[in-house]
Amino acid sequence: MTGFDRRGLLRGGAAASALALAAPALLRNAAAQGKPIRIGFPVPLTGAFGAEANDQVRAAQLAIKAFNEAGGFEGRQAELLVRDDKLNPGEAATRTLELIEKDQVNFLVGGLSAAVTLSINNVARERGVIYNSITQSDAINEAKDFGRTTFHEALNPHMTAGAVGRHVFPKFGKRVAFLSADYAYGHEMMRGFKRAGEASGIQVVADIRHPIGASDYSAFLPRIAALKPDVLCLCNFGRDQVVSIQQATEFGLKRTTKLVAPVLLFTSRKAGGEAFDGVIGGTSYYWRLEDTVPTAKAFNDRFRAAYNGAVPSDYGALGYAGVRSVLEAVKAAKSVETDKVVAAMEGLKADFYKGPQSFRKCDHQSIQSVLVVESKSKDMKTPDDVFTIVGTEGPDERFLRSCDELGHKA
Amino acid sequence: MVSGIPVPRAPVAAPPILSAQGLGKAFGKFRALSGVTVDFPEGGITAIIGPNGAGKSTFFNLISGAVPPSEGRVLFRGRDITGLPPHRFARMGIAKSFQITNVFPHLTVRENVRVAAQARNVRVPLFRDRSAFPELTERAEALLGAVGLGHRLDRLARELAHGEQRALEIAVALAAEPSLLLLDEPTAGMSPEETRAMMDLVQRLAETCTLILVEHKMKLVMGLCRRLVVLHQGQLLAEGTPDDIRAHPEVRRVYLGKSA
Amino acid sequence: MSELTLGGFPLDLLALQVVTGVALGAIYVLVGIGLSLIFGLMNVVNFAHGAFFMMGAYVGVFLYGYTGSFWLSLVAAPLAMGLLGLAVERVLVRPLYGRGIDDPLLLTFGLSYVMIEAVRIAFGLTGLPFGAPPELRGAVDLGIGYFPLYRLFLIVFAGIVVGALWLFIERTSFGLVIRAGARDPQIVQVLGIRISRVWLAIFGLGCALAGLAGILAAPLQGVTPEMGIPVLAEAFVVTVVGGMGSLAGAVLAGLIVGIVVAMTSLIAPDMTKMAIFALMALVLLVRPRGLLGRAGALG
Amino acid sequence: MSAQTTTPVGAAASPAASPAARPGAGRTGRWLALASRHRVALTLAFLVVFPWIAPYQALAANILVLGLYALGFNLLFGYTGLLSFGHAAFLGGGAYGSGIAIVHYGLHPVLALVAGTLLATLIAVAMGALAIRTRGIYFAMTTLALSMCVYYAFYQAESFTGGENGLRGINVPSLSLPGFRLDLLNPTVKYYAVLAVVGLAVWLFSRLLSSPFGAALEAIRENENRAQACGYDVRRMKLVAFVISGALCGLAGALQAIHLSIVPIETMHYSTSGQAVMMALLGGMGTFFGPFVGAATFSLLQDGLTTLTSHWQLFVGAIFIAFVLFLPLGIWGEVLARLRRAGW
Repeated sequence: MTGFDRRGLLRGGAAASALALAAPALLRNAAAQGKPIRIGFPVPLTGAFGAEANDQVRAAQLAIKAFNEAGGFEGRQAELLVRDDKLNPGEAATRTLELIEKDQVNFLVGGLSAAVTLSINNVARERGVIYNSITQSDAINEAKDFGRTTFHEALNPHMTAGAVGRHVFPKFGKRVAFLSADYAYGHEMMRGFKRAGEASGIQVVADIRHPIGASDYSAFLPRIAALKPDVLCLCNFGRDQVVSIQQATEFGLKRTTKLVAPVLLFTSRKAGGEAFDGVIGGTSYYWRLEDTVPTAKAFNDRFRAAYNGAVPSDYGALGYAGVRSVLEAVKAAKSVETDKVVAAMEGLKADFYKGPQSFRKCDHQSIQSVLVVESKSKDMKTPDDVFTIVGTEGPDERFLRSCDELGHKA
Repeated sequence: MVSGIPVPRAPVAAPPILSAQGLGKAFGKFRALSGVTVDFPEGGITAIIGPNGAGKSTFFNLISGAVPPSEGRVLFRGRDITGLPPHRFARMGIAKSFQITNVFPHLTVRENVRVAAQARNVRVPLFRDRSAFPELTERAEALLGAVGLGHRLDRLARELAHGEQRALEIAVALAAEPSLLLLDEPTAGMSPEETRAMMDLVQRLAETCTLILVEHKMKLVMGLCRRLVVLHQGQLLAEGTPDDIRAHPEVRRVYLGKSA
Repeated sequence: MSELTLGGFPLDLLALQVVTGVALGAIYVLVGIGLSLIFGLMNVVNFAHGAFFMMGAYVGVFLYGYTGSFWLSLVAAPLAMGLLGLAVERVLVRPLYGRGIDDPLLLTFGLSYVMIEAVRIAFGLTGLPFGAPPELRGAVDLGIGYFPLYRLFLIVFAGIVVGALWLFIERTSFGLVIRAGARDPQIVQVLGIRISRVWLAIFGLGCALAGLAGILAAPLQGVTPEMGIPVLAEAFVVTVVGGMGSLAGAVLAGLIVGIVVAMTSLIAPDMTKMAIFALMALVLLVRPRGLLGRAGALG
Repeated sequence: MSAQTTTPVGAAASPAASPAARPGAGRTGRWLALASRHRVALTLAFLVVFPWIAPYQALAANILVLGLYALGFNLLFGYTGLLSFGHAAFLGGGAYGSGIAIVHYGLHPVLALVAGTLLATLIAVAMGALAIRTRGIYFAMTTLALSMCVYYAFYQAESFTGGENGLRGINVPSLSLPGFRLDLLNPTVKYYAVLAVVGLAVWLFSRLLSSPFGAALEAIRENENRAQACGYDVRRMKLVAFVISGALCGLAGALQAIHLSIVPIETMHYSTSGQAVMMALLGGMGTFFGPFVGAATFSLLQDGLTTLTSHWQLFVGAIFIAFVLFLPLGIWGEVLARLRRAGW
């Protein structure tokens, strides 16, 4: 048994690692021609945002299908590699490594929470892979995390909160209370509101932070109720938003106060039910946009046809747009090489599903319209008719944080 | 201190190895033991006897450091050791065997004693191999031979018969090279043969160290021990030589009277 | 609003905050008692307790959709969870008796996965909206401010349940067995009682209480498959702070935790979640067996 | 065992009451004794070929790191008999320690590993000194509570840790060591670089187990009162074991930070502590190789089922239940028991 000793083991190990070093190079050569264009799509299929993620996948598949039906790119078809990031940044990093190292994806689209998108971005950036984020958080656009391969397809809290604030404050009053989730994303939404409020001269009567993921807000609400503010800005997201709106309603805040959320999700509204009535918020997409925008109508019809008449959610639309942007850029660049596609995305002027949109050069933030919607549970055309579009703010760089502010040197 | 009952004090030759001074223990409102003052001489066997519920086990737990007393002191060779943690008792040379069999069940018989012998070496090196201390293994095997377990070295402790486990426990206790060995009912639950073997072992042990044992069966210890301490209802009833105790009227009344 | 203030807050607000804390505590108490009973008497760490809470809420909300009666849901949810608890004890937990403490822990952990996923399959990922029943909607003026009627109902109802439970434990022969078991499990054996039946009943009772807490909490937040996860952590805190196996301990600790949460929310909101665990660490370090825990049940 | 007659689940409330806590159960045959003597070499041999079996290398490296995490946890749980629910604080402490050293102070990765391990060790000393006073399930709960306090402390220290968003930018594309340079963007090279560190830790761990200290820990697990009566200062030894266990988990965390290039705040959450318990139990507590088996099973199961069904949690849960009911010794524990019975 002593014959099988350390030396033998080392020799074997050395041979093995030599083989391993050679392997990726061999694979890469074989991959060059005729292979499909692979887009990695890490989204939280399981976890609290499973419904949104599933809708994203469905919409993204639609974009892939359309691309392939139109002949693909130089005979190469596109392929979507969906991975479950479980809403966990560690899992997301591992999955991103898998997509890049094993599956050799050309591009990445996806992500839902801020932490997850930062994690995917960090891994992709280091390896020079284009990542088009479809989360509501724009932390990746700040210079610290930004890389030249980083793109942000979705709106950001500054845009949505700003649009909602500009709509709401002149209409409903200047005494404003804030209840914000205590993390970077919540803070950013609050800053967006406050900046929009400066123009209308709002007075902040309360600024309360709650821990993210709190299951009860009753302890914050008596204080706010006692102040009787004109507007209560709920700077939180997802489940936090559903529960805080439900409990604010329970505490009778709606009698004196307009409830406002920076991002009003289609799925949250469905989970929250009647408690959302009258709540105003921002969104990147709502299916009733089809009444005024032809590309929205076309997108909805394709979605309905593919998925039994269902309408796409806001998040679903982002999944579609995220994949579509990358594939359009490939066509424009006539290449899948990173540098060329980056340049093409920077120059992209498109109207996929909601009107014109483009990426800003310095931080690759998508400039697009913001819808302001009000939740309703009466006069609904269909069970999916849950919002009224009460305002639209067109795409305008003025509503973004400046490149300087984000730390990008001009 | 001792509540009114006159106690015949036998002359004590050597200075005591262990003294209890006014020891008492209360569990909530229940006083299991109160005001027991007694000296244990060096050498030989002293037995603590008494009927059920007399407070023998409580007393044992107090003098062995397993339980801190509510009142009173314990002196070892004149030094106050009351309230010291159990491992300090062991390091001073006080070893004990519990009433409920108390070995390391999933270790081998040899390892049981080896690890106990190792404890004497207060410093426990982190990164030297166990095998670097062959003297511990030798000592363990010698002790196991002495208690009659030389043929069981590689069995797991939990696989041994009850009597063997008690013998193992004594070997574990002896591994610490104690000058005082405390045994709590060493023959509890044993068959007559096992009991006889155990009492032989106890007698042999008494040649090398001082023994204090708690025993329920008075007859068993009468012929064996030099001195007896009798507890009754949580108090000291009598102490002295076996002859003194046999002659003691109170003892005869509460103890012998009933069982005889 | 009164002029009196304490630490910069009006006294009225502080008082209202205490009431809020008690309402929060009411849910903690109900979840905590079940966990504590199972824990204290059976030495089973029920990691599926949060899942029973969640499933109770779903059963209640589902039934409400059919019958429109919240009161019926209030009976059906604990009943369903109690029955499920009995089945789980009989089939899954019982084979583990005599093994270490970690086996039932791992088993119930696995069970919680299964229960959560089963609910996702049956009712979808998003959760269902649910509000207080019409007869319990609205707010009441307490003199110190308006307070939601439903939360007042919650306090009263939890009080009644705890009272009934107390009578059951103090005044019935089965309760005597429970009390004896919490103090010294061997006594129960000596009394000649089939202890396995007691354990079965305790497990069922604990799960029923979790289900009841679930349907009571549903109008506060709606229901989602994940709603039991944070509750489990909070219930552990209540159990440990109060002392395992102690009914009074769970009640006391539940109220303390509720009030601590409400007060930190007011004074230092970013510390709210940490406060619970800091409280637990503090109690354990000062009183290693919890506030009203006894030595005995656990070695 | 008298446990049956007192409370249903071992009155001792310690893993010693469980049959799984028996690394040495049964008489060991010749082959197993031989394997046991060469346990480090055999473990490393397996880990060297492992990436060729695993679905992808990033996952293999994850398993390596999680294996070390479970190994460190197992020192306390399987070998000392203390069930902690606070080990995430050490994994996270190591991860944040090395991550912060690289991101904020630009330290060399090797020094960052040391920094991470040190930070985890410090946290372990503080937590251990407090928690060691309690016993049984109360110990588990105290460690859980203390680790959550650590979690929130790191959560709040956003300028250092990134808070909710996690710490990013722990990018170590290459590693310069005296004489050569490793390209860590190559997943294979990265795996073997991690393995080099894990291998060292495994060897140290093995030395520790064979030492008299290891013997004393086993004695404490088997019977705390008896060990104390033998003269062992049980509290102090438990504390030392707690700290060493924390340091090993900290090293695992430091490696994880460099492997994933980020530290999510979830690393410190108590659910991550639960993961250590699960891996140790799955693999076989108190067995040397078990933690790696547990980590591999845990990760591969999740990875495999995730790609098959979005309801993977249903199956993971059911498999856990089946394991507890039918394989209480854990996978590796069961394998060893069978080999032993077969007279190996």
